[in-house]
Amino acid sequence: MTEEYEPNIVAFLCNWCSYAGADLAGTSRTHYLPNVKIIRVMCSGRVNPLFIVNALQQGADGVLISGCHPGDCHYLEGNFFARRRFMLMRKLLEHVGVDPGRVNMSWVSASEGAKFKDVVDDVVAKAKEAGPMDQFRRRQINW
Amino acid sequence: MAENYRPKIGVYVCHCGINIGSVVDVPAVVEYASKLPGVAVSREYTYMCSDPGQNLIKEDIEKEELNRVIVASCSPRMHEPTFRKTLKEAGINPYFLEMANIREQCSWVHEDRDEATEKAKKLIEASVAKALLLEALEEKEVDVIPSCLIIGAGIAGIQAALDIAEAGFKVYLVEKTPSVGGHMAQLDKTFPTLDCSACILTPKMVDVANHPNIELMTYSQLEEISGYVGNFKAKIRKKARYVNFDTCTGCGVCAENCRLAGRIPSEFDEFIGMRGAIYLPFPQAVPAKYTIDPQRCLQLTKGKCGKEGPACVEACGPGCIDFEQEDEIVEIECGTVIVATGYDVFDCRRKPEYGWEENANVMTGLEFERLVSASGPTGGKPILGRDKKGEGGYEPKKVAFIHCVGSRDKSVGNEYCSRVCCMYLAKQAHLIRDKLPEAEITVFYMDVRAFGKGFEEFYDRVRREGIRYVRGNPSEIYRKGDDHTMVIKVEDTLTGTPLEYEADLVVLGVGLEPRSDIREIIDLFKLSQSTDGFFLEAHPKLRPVDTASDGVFLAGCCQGPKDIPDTVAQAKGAASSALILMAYGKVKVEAQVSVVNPDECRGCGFCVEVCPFGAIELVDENRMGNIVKVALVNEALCKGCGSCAAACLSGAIQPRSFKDEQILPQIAVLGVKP
Amino acid sequence: MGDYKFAKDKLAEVLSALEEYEVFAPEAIGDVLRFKAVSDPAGVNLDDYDNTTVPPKELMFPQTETLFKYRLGQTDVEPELPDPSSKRVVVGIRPCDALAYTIVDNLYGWDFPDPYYQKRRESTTLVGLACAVPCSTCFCPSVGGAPASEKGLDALMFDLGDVYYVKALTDKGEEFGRAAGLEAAGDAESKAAAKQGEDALAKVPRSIETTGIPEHLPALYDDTFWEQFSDRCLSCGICTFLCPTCHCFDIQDECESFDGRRARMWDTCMFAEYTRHTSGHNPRPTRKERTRNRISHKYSYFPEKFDVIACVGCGRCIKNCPVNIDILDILEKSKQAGAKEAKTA
Amino acid sequence: MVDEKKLQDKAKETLIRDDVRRLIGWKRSTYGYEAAPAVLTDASQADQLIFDPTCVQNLASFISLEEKKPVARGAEPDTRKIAVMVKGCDSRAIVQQLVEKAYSRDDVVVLGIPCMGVIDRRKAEKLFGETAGQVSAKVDKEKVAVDIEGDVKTVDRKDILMDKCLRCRYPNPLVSDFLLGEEVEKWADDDFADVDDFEKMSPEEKWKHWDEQFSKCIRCYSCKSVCPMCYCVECVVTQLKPQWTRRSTDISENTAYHIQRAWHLAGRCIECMECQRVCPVDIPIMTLNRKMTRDVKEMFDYEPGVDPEGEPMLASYNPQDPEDYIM
Repeated sequence: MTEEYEPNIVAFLCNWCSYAGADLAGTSRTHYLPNVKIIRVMCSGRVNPLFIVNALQQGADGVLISGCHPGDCHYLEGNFFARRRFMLMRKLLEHVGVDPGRVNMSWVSASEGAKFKDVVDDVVAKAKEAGPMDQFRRRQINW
Repeated sequence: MAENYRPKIGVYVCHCGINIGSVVDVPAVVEYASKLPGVAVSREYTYMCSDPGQNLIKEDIEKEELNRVIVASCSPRMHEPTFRKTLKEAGINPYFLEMANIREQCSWVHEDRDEATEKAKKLIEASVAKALLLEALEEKEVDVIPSCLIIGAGIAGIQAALDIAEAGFKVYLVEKTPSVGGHMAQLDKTFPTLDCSACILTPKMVDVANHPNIELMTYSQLEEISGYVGNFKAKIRKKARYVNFDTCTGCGVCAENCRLAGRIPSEFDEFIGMRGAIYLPFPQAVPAKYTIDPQRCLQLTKGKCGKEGPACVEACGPGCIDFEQEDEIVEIECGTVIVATGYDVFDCRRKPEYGWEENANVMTGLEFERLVSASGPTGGKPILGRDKKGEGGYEPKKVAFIHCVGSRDKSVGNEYCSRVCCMYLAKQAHLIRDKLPEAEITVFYMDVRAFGKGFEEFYDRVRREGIRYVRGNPSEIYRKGDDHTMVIKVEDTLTGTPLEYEADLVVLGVGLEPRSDIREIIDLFKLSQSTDGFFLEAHPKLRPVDTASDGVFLAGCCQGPKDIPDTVAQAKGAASSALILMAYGKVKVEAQVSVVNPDECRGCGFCVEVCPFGAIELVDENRMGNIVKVALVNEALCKGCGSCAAACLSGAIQPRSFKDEQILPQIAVLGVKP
Repeated sequence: MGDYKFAKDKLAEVLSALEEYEVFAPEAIGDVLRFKAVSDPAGVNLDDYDNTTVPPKELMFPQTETLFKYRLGQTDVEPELPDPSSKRVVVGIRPCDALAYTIVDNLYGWDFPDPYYQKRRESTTLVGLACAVPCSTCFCPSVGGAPASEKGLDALMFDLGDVYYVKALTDKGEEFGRAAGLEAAGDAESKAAAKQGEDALAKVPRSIETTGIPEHLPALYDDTFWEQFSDRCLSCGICTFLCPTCHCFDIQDECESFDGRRARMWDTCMFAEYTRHTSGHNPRPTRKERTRNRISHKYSYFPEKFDVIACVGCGRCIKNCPVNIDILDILEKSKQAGAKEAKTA
Repeated sequence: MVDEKKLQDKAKETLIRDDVRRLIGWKRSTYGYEAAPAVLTDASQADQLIFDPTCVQNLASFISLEEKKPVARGAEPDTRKIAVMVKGCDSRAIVQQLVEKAYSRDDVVVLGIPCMGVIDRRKAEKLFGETAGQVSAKVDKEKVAVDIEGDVKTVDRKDILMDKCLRCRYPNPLVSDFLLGEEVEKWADDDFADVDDFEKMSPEEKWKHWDEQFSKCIRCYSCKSVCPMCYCVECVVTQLKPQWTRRSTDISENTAYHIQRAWHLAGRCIECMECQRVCPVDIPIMTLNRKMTRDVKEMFDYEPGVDPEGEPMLASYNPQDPEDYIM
């Protein structure tokens, strides 16, 4: 059943490191899986952890937050807050029974296009393993 | 404005030559976009960023009365400014632009045409969802007050002050101690050129005192700073010297007559020399004005000095002594700030195994500088163990230098290399060889880092002067018996042999540390510290003199250990950064800043705690006659990172263009499977 | 109308026989009971059951229901009305909750007959279960009910130890008896049931004399009287959501990019946003006005309009209130306050 | 044990003060195993105040529940203090509210009461059945004596006290202006065994559990209404722009609501357990809060509601925070 299933991942990338890293993956024509769709935010510290919950609720099978490496934040500390929030939200979702493989965070700098590809592949693989997220997906309005 | 009403969106899909079009089915994407809610126009073009491409948008804005534009092309990091300008030129707010990155994050990274096309559709749909909720933002500029406040008048502060003053701008140079000069004034010679430190520094010290554009405030401290880039307000406390600054001639008769003359350890001499309660820190001090130490002066502490009253008052010809003098608070306004507060040397009491506190012949590198300085307590003669009258003493026969004391040492919490110790110890070994050609000199090191211009050559020269380098980090230094022989326990790690080396002078190559009172400056400016405790620069590579607070720059060792040329270079960098702002006279304020809904704010201050720029404060708000605290964003300080929004529990604070209500629809679109 | 009976251990068989109906019965999750569509008749247990935590009003007036769906760019909508031909039977509903329907009927059949509610009502047969032992917070006799009240029911069952005695009250009740294939009951069962009803009535622990309350409550409108209760109110929705007669709803649109639905969901006058205007002004700004509204609506406004008190004495609001706001206590004290008010006026 | 007379006298004395607006204490309820909160404005009402193991409610919640009414033009707002009685656990709410600047220390008079535990209504009803009568109780070492309309029943305290009391680390108030009664000795500790046990379940089992629990939720919001830490002007849960959680009740929205609630209490929950107590449909809400409490302690060495000078947990960080799951 899961062989046919292509997970859908929503990613939140900080403008200065990870979004630039993803751009670099593009400029260096590094091919990766199309499952990950990116939302640009200015800083990983902007990512309200409830975005993760909301994405899972709206139908994403996995979520990725990516920011600058610790100490490299364009806004100095944003990623430190993001890290704390992420670690805790991951635990909370795990407690509710959400497969932790759906909840991901990475440090990708502007020079790590190759790492971004690896992260994407990894996140997609984990979401594949977890299967479709159907636990508390919002009911679609079907005609 | 009408553009806030019913959205009319234009979607422009770029082929980027063949860069997008060869992978993404552009016509299919255009067709899909045309049916999305709010979309009035959906078009494709070979190069959207070209003039004809931009004109296409402009024409549509005019003819179709578009009020939102989506460009699906390359990364917004590339062409967002371009298209913002296009919108502006066409007469709509530049923040009604949203870009969908279908090149870097789609056509260039995917091969399958169908998959890439589907993803491009989704990305554009998400952009449309966000565009429906975009708001017009205002780009503001604020004036920059043409003056600079410099904190700290060591070589960094002095150099920055001179550069800015020379460029014609006002400088307020604030120094905590009674004289400018800082640590550099204490040094004897500088490595590797062996220039006399005082000889190259003192002319600059005199220059800052005399420069018409520099207002020098020594023996003063910054108390309060408010405002933002271009418009700071500072309160400076000028501490009472108890000596009339204007009339003091610096003759020194008062100090000669002080009852405590020669009885108080001198800070400048690292406490190995003495001064009186009224003193000039060192002969070349600038300004050459005497200061009474309020903690030591008998008259000030006990209210009584001898039977006849204070001798200094008696001795002073112009009658400058004034025990009634009080601190003075000076308020100034400035557009820029340079922090050049320098460093402290490592406090050897935190390494008790080296016996520094108990043994006078175990000294820090800085103490050694004073010992061998011609202006030092021994007149430059390396004599130890003199009595109170300055008599007796001995010349050391065996001298040991120890590297990395308080640096590269996790046990004291300093993992970093202090960058100057290798070379200053080599210099000091050379100096002692010069003064005591017969002495046995040994240097204990972990590594020798001679990375600078002329460093390796100098190190090589020193080694050839009969100075032995032993690789090993001493575990213990203790006194042997009653005389002044010290035993250094160390393992020669090159041969693996444990040694007990004896010396009658041990110099500890102490490292550089953040000022012990660095916290005060951090709190004043909301600066951050890097893990080593020094001030954190805005970017380690590309913005090494900037801080997270706009208009506040760093110079010298307060940002991290460095030698004199690096300090001067950074000071000049900081000066030019400050000058850029002041010369242009205006500064752009970020438009995508956070905004608070005061009706929803509960005043918990989480956002205040999280903001790295100190841009948020809690202010009183009148809620139907009740006074409550709510957050307020200073738009000149906010950088729009949005950390506040993620910390806010009620969503009362939101970064413009990245509000929850703008991001959630994006999630909704991207979450749903194609 | 016929009298029927069946052995208690045949309950599952009886329920299974109701093929043409969708059967609802109380279902327990831990200690919490709620009426649910029966999937496994063998799992239904009507013993040791006082009443459901959530009242069966949700069977007629679901907490969330879609009114209609729409699609961007299309002008027509698709109403989602319940199918009136689908027959439903609620087995084991308590008399108080059945009485509640008759009260709420007034509202939903008033100026604008509500098809969603009414179609469900029409298609549902209510088979009650008389209370042998009232709960600690019951006061149904004070507000027109009784442990064995027949009001609003199509049939009423009595638990007589080994058998259930079923008294058909309406045609729908008869139809239920036939469909379930019940055997006829005798005089003995009927008498035992009547006796049980009388005994239970005597055991109802609490009561209130309601005469005059609808009239004197309006006089207390601005009185500080309410504050002694509202000061400890949490402004939560327990009392109203769990009330079988509370019938307020909110209507919201839920949309995705192209599709949307208009849905209604339970609302409560105890929430601050219930009366908040778009301007931000709130005519019921504090818990005082909200507490006053809840009590006054039940005991004054509703009777004024429909001549019936909108309370069935089920005691859920008392039992579940985390801060002991006791409607009987309020009403009792309102009498004293009302008397004082009258005197000063 | 607290002498009720002394408690009432202190309340009178406090209510007489010119700078005190109201006092929040407990009084005997009209029926059942739980007392009722009493909000008093006049010293003459103080005689109804009580303290015994039926006084379950965390009265710190009522400080922020009081609406700030519009002040007539030209009039001054009433800025007199609120006096509030708190047990040990409740006092942590006061501490955390101070950390979050809900009010300043001068705005409240805290009457602290050392506590030996309070009754769990659900446990009591299991043991003795529901009652329409009035109940009082007393803790005596290992035993609790429950007086139901004169009928006294004695049981082991572990069988009747709330779970939070069985692992109570703070029986004495951490903040108080006046302490009513002698300090008591802490007699339990918290090893978070309940969290460990829950974690032994597989993700599927966990979700099965929550699916069942959250499906019950009727979104009456009593859990957030009663929470002493939930005092936003308007909760994100009920906001319409943006609408994080839809108001419709289904497993999706209910789950989102409960995660949101637990998240907003992460590093803030002071474990008074009121949310779980008030839940009409018995959702084990504390299981989520307890998980957060344990992890916050383990990962960030943080405990909310103990240090009024402390920083809020999610508005601070340590550069050395764990990041084992970050790629």
